[in-house]
Amino acid sequence: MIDLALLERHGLTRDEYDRIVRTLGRAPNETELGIFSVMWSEHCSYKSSKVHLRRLPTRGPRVLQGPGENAGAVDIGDGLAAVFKIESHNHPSFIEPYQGAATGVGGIIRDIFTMGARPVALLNSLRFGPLDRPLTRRILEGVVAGIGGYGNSIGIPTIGGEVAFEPGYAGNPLVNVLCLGIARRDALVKGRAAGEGNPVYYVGAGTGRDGIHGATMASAEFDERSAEKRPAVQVGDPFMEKLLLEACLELMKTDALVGVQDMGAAGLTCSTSEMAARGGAGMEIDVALVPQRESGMTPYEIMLSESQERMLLVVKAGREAEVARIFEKWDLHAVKIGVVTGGGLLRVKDQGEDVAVAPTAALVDEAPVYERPMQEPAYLREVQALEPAMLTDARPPEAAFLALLETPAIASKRWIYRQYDHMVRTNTIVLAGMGAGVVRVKGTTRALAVSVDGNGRYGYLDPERGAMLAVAEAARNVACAGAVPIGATNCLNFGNPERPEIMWQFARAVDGITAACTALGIPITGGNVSLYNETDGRPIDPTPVLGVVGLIEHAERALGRVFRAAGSAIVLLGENFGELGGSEYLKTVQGLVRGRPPRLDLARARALQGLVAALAADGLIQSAHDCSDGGFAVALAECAFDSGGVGAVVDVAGASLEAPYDLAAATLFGESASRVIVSVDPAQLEATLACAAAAGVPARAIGETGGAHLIMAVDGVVAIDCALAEAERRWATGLDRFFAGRAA
Amino acid sequence: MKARVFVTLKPSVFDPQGRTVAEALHTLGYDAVEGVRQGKYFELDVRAGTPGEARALAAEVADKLLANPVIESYRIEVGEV
Amino acid sequence: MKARVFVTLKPSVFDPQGRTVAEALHTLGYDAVEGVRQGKYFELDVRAGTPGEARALAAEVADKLLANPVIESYRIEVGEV
Amino acid sequence: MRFAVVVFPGSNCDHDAYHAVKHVLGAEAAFVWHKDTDLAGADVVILPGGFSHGDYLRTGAIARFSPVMASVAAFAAAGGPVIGICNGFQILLEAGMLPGAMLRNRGLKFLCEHVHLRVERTDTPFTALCSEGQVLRLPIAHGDGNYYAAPAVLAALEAEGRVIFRYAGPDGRVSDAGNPNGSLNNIAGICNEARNVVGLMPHPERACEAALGSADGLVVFRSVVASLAGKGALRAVAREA
Ligand SMILES: Nc1ncnc2c1ncn2[C@@H]1O[C@H](COP(=O)(O)OP(=O)(O)O)[C@@H](O)[C@H]1O
Ligand SMILES: [Mg+2]
Repeated sequence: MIDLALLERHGLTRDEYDRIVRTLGRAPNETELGIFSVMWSEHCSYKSSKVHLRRLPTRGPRVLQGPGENAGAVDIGDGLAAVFKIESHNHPSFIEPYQGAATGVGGIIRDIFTMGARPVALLNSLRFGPLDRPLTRRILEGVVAGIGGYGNSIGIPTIGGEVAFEPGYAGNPLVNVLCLGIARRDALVKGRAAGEGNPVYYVGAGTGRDGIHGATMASAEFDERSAEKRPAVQVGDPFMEKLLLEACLELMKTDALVGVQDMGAAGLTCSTSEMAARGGAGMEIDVALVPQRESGMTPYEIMLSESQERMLLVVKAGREAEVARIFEKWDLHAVKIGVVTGGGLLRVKDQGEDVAVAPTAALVDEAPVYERPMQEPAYLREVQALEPAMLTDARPPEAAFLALLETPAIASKRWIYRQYDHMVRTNTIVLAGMGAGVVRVKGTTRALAVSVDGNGRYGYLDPERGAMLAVAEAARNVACAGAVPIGATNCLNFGNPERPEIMWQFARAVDGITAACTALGIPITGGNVSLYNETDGRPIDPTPVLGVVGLIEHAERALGRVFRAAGSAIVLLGENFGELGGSEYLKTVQGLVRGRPPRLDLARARALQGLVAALAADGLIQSAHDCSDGGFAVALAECAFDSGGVGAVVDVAGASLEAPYDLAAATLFGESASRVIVSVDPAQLEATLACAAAAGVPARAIGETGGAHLIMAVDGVVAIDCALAEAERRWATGLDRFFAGRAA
Repeated sequence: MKARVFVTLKPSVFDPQGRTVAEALHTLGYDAVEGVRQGKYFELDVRAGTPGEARALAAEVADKLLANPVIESYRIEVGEV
Repeated sequence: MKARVFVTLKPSVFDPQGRTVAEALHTLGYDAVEGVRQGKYFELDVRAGTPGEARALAAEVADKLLANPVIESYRIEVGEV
Repeated sequence: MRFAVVVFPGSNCDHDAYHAVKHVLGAEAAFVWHKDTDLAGADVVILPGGFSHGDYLRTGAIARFSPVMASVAAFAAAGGPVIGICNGFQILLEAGMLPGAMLRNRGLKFLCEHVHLRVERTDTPFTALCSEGQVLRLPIAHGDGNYYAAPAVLAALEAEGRVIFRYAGPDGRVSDAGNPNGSLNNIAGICNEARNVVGLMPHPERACEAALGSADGLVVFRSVVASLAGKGALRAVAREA
């Protein structure tokens, strides 16, 4: 009996149920109800976000694969493609930090190698509550260990990432993971089923009851099973995935494969129906043939299980022996569970008896799409107002500077990235912590730079601008590595879309990404939406995270943030407006989350991004680092950290154009966008400045590297003069100090 | 006093380590080992007046630290081996 | 039949995990836990005629695979818990 | 000169070792699958890093039973040079081809970073071109690199000069501060009695090109080439094995 309570447990509305009945021309049985419920869930159908995502710019001359497949792909020359995507594993990481993060890594890696690409790098974007809470520390330790545990084991370097700490994430941490792979452009594999009669194979781990959508489970027949028996937590098995990865890539070198898709969310249901729908085909499988690691599983459970490390393959009929041989070599079983059929039906059998039949188009393409109501949140006006009188902490700039250096958001992330193998595969040419992650592409002269960025505080204060700034920052970071941005992926982390304020934030963020990506010429090739990030009615800050991939023509020209030698000229590119709104300074020093985030002139951002990449490509500059959290002062200090003791002496022009704030604070800690600090051999200074002028980017030589101090003057008045060693100690231990015990 | 805590994955939680060990044993010809589950084992030296007290203390630290209640359960034995 | 194998580091081998757990417990105020040693615990499902047979099989696989004699020793129990 | 790089299920530095010897060093290289018993006419065998069998149970514990290991042992017994890097070292320990065992790092965390090693002995095929006391900057990437051996074994290793690499500071001074994982006597690498089997936790194959942050590891591979070139006879023996 299907009643309202059952629908509710499946997360379906009455209207949606009626739609299912209309589609089928009859009432669904429970297995079918389960199948529809997961396919029409927010997670699989994007029903709240779809109308907005359509606005994103997805085209570009290099785009080989835009949104819609397992991952996006862009052309990087030499017949190769960069394949990449970002995904969230927020909720699972809160429930079980280690396994949640680990299986998140496993999932995104599968998305990449299903495209026929060898995964070559991982990045992560993390958000937690304040670190002084024991729960936050426990979650952080688990998440970092889980990311490392999976990535290190499977042998894909984690080359970069970002992490922030804000109260809004205390009950809902964010774990977003990006994976980058490289494929031959003519050998990209699609998640598509085609060719009537072609066999459908199941490979990888056995199916268990893990991950079956807890809330959608219970029904009259299932009641006797306790929740204990069906935990939502999945345990990652990186060893299994390593075998799967190698076996699949080996199979892809033959031409026996028609299509492949991993079993991620909604497992077998999603992979069968999506593959069939993409190929305009049907599919017939028998769940009795599915390898199971628990006894007595029902068809419902088998179809909805989200057990990890499983893949669905469609193979050309007649090539079965090759498949068997390759998977046997890797001690894996490839099991034929069905065939591709004509027509457009997904037909699920259990020992030959039909247990569910539904049109794949109805499951995939005809899922509901909502234009949910939107409304500007009432809080915005209030928090955007920032008056100089609100800044009550009169700490001198040097004290504020040191406080910023050791705040966890800014402090060195070494405690995190040293737990990640960031060198395996011997491609990492800008080591972790030194800027954007950069991996060379063996067999070519090229390298790829990747950065993930986002700022939830900016998103909270102005979702549209926050999203634009996230795009610009990620692009600037890869430009600072010497790369030209060629593609982007995005992970949109928001609260409950059924609330008009959240939907408004979401729509504005998409507008911001659209505007920025269009202006900067960076197509979006895919991404992920994570909604319902709320605990006890408190939504997270709107957090769009952008991953930008950039291309470096000559790998040896790749740059890091760090000064190379004493005696170099320091040049500030871009213009400082002394904008304090939303800054780390306001938060850490003044205890304020207020104002509007910095303005972003997209034309200037584009000019700067092009200039920095060109200066690097021409070998004119020695290092480049962008000004972001903590503003100019922190960025300059970061250029000196890890340099082996190369300090700096600079004098910058005062800037406090917005309001009469403390001039030194606004100049040094304001976070105006589109600024980059570069170091230059004095012999190249003139040429560098000339290039900047030609590109229309303001540029000023502001000082030089060297000495054992960081000395920063504003309009000739020294505001900060501190020993580099002391500043670096504060920065280097800012995270570690929260974790008891020895790190080594 | 000695308290011993055995921490195991809950029955329905997948145990990749146990599975891998079982497969290795099969490769080595030990087919009579049909299944393996791997867990953790802690020996605690506790200052306690009675076995009951030792058990209570062990249960408390197991709840708090030794076991992850989301995926694991535990069992306690008190006394010398 | 069930055979349970407990693998522990030999007393003379420093146990970094046990020490860390003990330190964490002291930080949490559990000073009555004076020492912790961490080991591994295996539950084997074995096909065996008698408990003695099961024990012999478990000992063989422990010697061969489950324990590393350079650093570890093991103990076996047979039968249901 | 031909290097065999053994591939276990879960090896993940196999391609790195292959790249280093083939594309940087310019030698021949071939992968050998762990189920094979033929070492493909190798002059040198590399057991690469990674997570063989997921490092489940214990690092290297399952891999040592791979069919290829009998051939590796025979090759070593005949004097052929064998190097185990990271997981490869752990496999050699589990296989009993080198003494001792690995415990978890004392900080219990996986660590990936550059460390400094002091070369203690140059009388192995893999350190022949080093100078004694030379400091190499190589990356580590492991969670179980805390070397342990029973007191008598440790004493013998030291007495016989079989400690080949020790963790040290940049100046070559051996101290606890330079010890990333708690290894006894700061041991980072050792050899067998015959000195032809070497195991080390740091990754020389990741440090063969300046672009990767250090080229200090190349000397390890160049050494074995030089020592084999100087020992035509050894090579013939090795071929027969
Ligand atoms: N979670 C993380 N994982 C890996 N690397 C990280 C992580 N967080 C930060 N990093 C690294 O630390 C460095 C500084 O990070 P961040 O302050 O976000 O840089 P930026 O300000 O240039 O965006 C970067 O090289 C980054 O890749
Ligand atoms: Mg950043």
